[in-house]
Amino acid sequence: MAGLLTPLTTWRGRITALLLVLLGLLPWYAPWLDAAGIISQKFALTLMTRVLILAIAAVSLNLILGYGGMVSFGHAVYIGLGGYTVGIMAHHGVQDGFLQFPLAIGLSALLALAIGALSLRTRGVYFIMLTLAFAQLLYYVGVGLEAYGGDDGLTINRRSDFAGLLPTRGLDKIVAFYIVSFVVLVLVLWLVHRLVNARFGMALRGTKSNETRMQALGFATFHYRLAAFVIAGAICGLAGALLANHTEFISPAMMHWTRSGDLIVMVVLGGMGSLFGPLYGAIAFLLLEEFLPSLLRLVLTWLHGGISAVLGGAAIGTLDAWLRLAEYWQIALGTIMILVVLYARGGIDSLFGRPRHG
Amino acid sequence: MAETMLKVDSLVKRFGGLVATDSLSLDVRAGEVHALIGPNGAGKTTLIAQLSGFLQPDSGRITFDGRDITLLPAAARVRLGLSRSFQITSVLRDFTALDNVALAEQARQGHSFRFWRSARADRSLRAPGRAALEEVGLAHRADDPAASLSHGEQRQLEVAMAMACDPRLLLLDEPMAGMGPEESARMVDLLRRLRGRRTMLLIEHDMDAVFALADRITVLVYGRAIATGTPAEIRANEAVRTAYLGEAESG
Amino acid sequence: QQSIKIGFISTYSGPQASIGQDMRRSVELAVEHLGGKMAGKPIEVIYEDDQFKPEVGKQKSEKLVQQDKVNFVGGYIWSNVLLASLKTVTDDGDTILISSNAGPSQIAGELCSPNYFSTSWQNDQTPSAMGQFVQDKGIKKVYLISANYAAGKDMLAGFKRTFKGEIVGEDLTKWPDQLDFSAEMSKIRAAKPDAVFTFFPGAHGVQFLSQYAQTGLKGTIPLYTAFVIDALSLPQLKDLALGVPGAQSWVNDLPNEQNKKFVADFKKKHGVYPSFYGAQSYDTIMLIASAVEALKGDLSSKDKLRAELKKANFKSLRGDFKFNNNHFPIQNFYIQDTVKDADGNYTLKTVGVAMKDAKDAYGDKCKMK
Amino acid sequence: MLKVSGLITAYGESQVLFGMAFEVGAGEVVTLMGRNGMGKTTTVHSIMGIVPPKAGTIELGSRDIAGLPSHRIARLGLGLVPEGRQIFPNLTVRENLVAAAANRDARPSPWTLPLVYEFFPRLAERQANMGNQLSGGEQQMLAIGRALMTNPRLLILDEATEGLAPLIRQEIWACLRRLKGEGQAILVIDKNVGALIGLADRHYIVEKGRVVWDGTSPELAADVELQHRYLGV
Amino acid sequence: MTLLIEQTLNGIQLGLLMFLLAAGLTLVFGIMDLVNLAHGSLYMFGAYFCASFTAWTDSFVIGALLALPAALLLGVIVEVVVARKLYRRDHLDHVLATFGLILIANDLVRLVWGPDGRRIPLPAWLNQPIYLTPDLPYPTYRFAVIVVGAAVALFLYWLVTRTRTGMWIRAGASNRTMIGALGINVELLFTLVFGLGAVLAALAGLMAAPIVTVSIGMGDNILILAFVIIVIGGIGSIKGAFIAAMIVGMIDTLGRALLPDLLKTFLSVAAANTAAPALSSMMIYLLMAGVLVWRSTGLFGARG
Ligand SMILES: Nc1ncnc2c1ncn2[C@@H]1O[C@H](COP(=O)(O)OP(=O)(O)OP(=O)(O)O)[C@@H](O)[C@H]1O
Ligand SMILES: Nc1ncnc2c1ncn2[C@@H]1O[C@H](COP(=O)(O)OP(=O)(O)OP(=O)(O)O)[C@@H](O)[C@H]1O
Ligand SMILES: [Mg+2]
Ligand SMILES: [Mg+2]
Repeated sequence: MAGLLTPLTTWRGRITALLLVLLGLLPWYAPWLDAAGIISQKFALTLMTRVLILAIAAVSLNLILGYGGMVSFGHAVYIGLGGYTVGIMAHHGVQDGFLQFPLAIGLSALLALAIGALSLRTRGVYFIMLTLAFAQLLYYVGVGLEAYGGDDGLTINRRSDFAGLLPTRGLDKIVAFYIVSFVVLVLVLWLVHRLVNARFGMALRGTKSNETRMQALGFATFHYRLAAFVIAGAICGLAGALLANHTEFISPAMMHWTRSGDLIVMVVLGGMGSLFGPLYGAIAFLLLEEFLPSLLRLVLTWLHGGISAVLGGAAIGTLDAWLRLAEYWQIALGTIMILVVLYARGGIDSLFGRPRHG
Repeated sequence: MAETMLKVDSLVKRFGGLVATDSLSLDVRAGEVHALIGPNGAGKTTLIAQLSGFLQPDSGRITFDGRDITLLPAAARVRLGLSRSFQITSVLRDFTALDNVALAEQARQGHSFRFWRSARADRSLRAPGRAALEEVGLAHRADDPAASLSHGEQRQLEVAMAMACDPRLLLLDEPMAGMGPEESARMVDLLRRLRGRRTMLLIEHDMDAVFALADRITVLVYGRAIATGTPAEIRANEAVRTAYLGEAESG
Repeated sequence: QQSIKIGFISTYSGPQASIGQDMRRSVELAVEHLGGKMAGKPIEVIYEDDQFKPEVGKQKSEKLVQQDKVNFVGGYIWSNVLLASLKTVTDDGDTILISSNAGPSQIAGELCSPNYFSTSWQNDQTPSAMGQFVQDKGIKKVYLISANYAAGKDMLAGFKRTFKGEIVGEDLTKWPDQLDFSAEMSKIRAAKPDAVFTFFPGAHGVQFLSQYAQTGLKGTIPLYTAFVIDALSLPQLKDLALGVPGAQSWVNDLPNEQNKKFVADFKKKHGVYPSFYGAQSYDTIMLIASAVEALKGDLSSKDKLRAELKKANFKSLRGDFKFNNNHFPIQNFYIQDTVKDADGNYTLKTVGVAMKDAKDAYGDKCKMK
Repeated sequence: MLKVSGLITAYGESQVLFGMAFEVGAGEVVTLMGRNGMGKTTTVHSIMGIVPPKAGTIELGSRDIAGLPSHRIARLGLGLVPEGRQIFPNLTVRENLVAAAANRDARPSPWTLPLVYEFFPRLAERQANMGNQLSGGEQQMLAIGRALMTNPRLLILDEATEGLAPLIRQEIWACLRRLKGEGQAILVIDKNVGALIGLADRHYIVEKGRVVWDGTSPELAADVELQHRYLGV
Repeated sequence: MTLLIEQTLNGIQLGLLMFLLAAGLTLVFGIMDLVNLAHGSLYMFGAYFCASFTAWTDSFVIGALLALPAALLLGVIVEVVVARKLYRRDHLDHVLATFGLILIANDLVRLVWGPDGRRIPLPAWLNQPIYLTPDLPYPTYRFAVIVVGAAVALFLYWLVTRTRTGMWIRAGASNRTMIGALGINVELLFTLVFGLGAVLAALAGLMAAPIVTVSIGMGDNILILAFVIIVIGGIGSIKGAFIAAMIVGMIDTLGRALLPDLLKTFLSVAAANTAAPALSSMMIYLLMAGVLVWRSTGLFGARG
């Protein structure tokens, strides 16, 4: 694991370490949060499980987008494929996770191989749109799968079974699944870290920087790009398998282009080409989506109180009318995104200080 | 006479109506410095692009070490020992100067499907990289991002990368362009030292350098070789003077 | 003093927000009519936005159940959002879910749950009612056109269940981004049917009807609809809706007392007519109220609560109804038509009963008795 | 005409110019010389407003132009042949030239498209080619032609002969001589010291962001030691 | 036979409608090189402006004419506040920032106009069908779309390829520094071009509005379609976008018209009925994938 954390001597390293510790220990201090009335234990864990799983998907996207310069606008398709693999197997009574997961990963890798082989001939926006096109094709296949619910989706009755190791009911199930997701995330981060700093990663990043030059140096750039594309697809398929288990439900919406868009937003928001950027991005994006309205309501209540104390209550309308404004929280979310782009170049990650070059 | 390393046989490349390479034939012998000169737009860079695999010729054959490489992709040619530098600087701008040459070294060693060991900590890449920078006089900028180098320094890096591939045949497209007089002199010096160890196909408009280095010179005009010969022969060639050299420059 | 907590999930943002707004207004009105209390306990409604996305709906359901620990979750416009959320609420949470709109066949059948109730209908029923009506009119040749997604296909299946004449053509259009229906309109014209049956919810219905008129089909070939014309689309459709019948289990002019009060109060407060989405949401609250009152506010026994709910012992805006074994209503379906009211606003009017005390077709697949 | 003094410029944290100062008189040809990376291009960029200076004055005529946006500076009559060509790759040769055309001082005999084509016949032949489909030398010709098309009061050439064939290079020196004869002020950066000595009036040698020597052509020509120390020739 | 003629006309009309949608995007993305996801939002604003002005003046034509300057103003504001800081940035920064703009735009519209959609009623003279032959009526308004679409195509082509302004826009997109150093005020130029892009987006929105109705988020799905079109045509090529729009319009229409019957010739009726709509949804993506796999820079594109 050494080397995963940027040295603890920098602020950046310390913040990252703190974040990982906080995430890792959540199951143990969640009851305390619950008791303090901050957030219920179950909800905190379910919500953060989702965050962790999507962070895995974002990390995988970052491998090709941040390090390889390949902007896949169809990355959610692997979430979908991973999810459908688990869902369809479960639907036919195959619950064994040791079958489901490798198959989900393998199929995703295969799909990535096919999509990559066709798309990687193109560059820039053409590549973006081609990956989108393939994802949309799969999406419509999902919509057409009437046997598995079409676009209504399919409920998964039982989660993947890992030789009975994971609890299947109640709080234990939630806690266990959180821990599994966290461990997978850490392993994936470690894998990506090794990968991008190894020779393979240097070749990949060089290809992003200047492909022609890399060819002139003797790198068969297509192969590196394709290999990265397949690895990313496989990891994302794993995230899909986890997500299907988490939501116990699959539907084509998992691979809709807007989901691919969300993944891109997470990566860019967090910081592309930085190991932990996508994690920050996923946390920020998903938690903002969840808590921004409540936060706004708090702020509005506070503002209303303050202003009405000064101007008199009647002048500014009822608190209720003000609180309705919180329904328009996406204005705030949009504004935050724009501010991050304009003033935090390099995403959230850059707020903690830029890493040394590379 | 030394054996032929690179053989070009009636190569043709058209861009629309323009024939950029016009049934060109050319030999480069092992160990020689072969200069390619000619007016702007004569098709020198286009030839290099075809030799190195970045452009497909319309017809003709390229043989390297007796092997037909006409259809081989660019990267594969480098692995056979044929590498190029670019006239229009092409470096990895977000990498440091050292990373740039270390990547060249990595490519030379092969083995880039290594997924685990850190490449930046790999001495077998860094040390030869530093040496390459040293050679072109860029060691003091090893840890600066390539984008922040001045134009001339980027030109030096450009050449360093081509050399770090350790090719048997080096295709140099105006290596001296953009370098100051002192740096140019240093480069001439370097190339002179490499002479004999490496075969070189050198494109250059700096005639002092060409006449100082070349064993043989081919003159290209409108995609055709109008003359090939020793520096003395070329200097004396009337057609070459009117098409390309003009009156001798001072300085 | 403990409050009765109700979570209400609907779409409050994006293109479909007008439905959510209508539902929310109706819930607020119901709470108002109850004086803000059930069995003396204050009512607390927590509204959550599903953003028209299944995963978000599911996450919000989790929040309501796990974080807010609500007693009931109501709402749900969309089948896929409901299906995604179902287990979280009814199994994991052991909480009561009352759908105010969506009614996918899976939940009426094999996925039925003691914790699940519906104050709306099962998806097939409304088009079946329309199919019956068209059949009864003696129409022979019908062209079907609908949106290509699960509910859209259900609609056509439902129609075909009761309509026995000839289907001369059937189109499922790209969903949700079809720009233009001219290719389909040309096919309809060429097929020369006696009537067209269509299903397009929301903005797409408006789009379909206006193109139907622009191409000159309106007035030539009669059009029958499900979920195209309602109080939400009427202000946009206006005269386009005249002469285009639809089917529904609730129409704003149903002649019972509670409905008159609901419609009048709603109109007074918001200046527009409520839609069936609103009426079903109102019923959701009233159903809850009936059970809570019967238990005197003591919700500790889930079994008792379910038993009380099952009785449907409340004054529905549709008049009284009973629950089928799968907890879907057994109710009438009406045919509605568009008229102008006294103020010149367009509104809907009941013109006939298509089916009486209709039961959905999936009850036998449900293991509950 | 152009008077630069005390110029200080930095890229982010790293300072490159340390009090750069020089002058170009009306109708004068002046050079900046020095080894790679000494700050010649940065000086030009500061003058053009591309990299605004941190301190110092740049007077054009009697006006301080330091800190103005670059299009305003260009309109005051500065024409630039930038280092590394910088032609527009997605415009044809003809469009590259036409887009730049201007005659802000209403000169009686301005550079026009036909004149540029006459000067560089090669460009006329390639006029429908996209900028990125030109050979390096052709691009360089285009960059020079483009600057001429703006009919500047002061022409700035930053390594304008890089990659040009000897014959063309000679023609360019001849052209500059002719322009000088017509009273055009020119600032040149180039590595062909010999040619520059024949052409320019005065020279400045730049070392680490400041001027370390200045003098006339004969003075420079005479001082072999100086040439060797700073220019490596 | 009449059916085929009619469907061909439908295809042309749909193609031109799609070209209108793509036109502004070709300018802003294809030529200025700014990925503006909020293009769809400007399209939506155009439609809402037009709906309000039409309701206010009781005339669709006047409403439309008023909506265009309003859109210009909006475009200029967006450019000055956000877009101008993005030109020198990565495409992905554009994506994130303009995605933020979409979120803001949708909620802003809901705040101002409420969640209900609008329908723009056409004046009577545009609303009736014209009879091309006694049994072939065709909506008059569709002809208006065809005329406006063709006019926009010609105008853009002229502006971009024939004028100096067009050259500056293209030059500025590839090298802002250098175009500034030639004495051109890129900042102002780009503000105006962005404004023009907004006007084109709004024009598309208000032209489409009577056909597709006005609603929140109406621009979001269209956006993908518009990108598909300019990518098939080749980025930066107006000719390409126009031809791609026509091809897509044609294939989409004819596909929807003929596919079910075609499939029935070798599939069972039931299978054909399920396969046809699925296939027709995929059609444009299949087309795009096919084109790009065959030619990696679209039909007429030069750069990636
Ligand atoms: N964009 C940049 N960012 C950071 N540093 C830069 C940048 N551009 C140039 N420099 C640095 O500024 C110094 C001066 O560069 P400049 O380009 O002015 O040199 P020059 O004298 O023109 O050299 P050359 O003859 O090589 O063109 C160099 O050390 C270079 O590394
Ligand atoms: N992609 C292309 N499309 C069309 N014409 C091209 C293309 N690439 C090069 N050309 C033309 O081919 C000719 C040969 O170009 P090339 O770059 O080989 O010349 P060169 O001999 O290297 O010249 P220089 O000394 O100026 O670098 C030029 O006239 C150029 O305009
Ligand atoms: Mg060349
Ligand atoms: Mg320089």
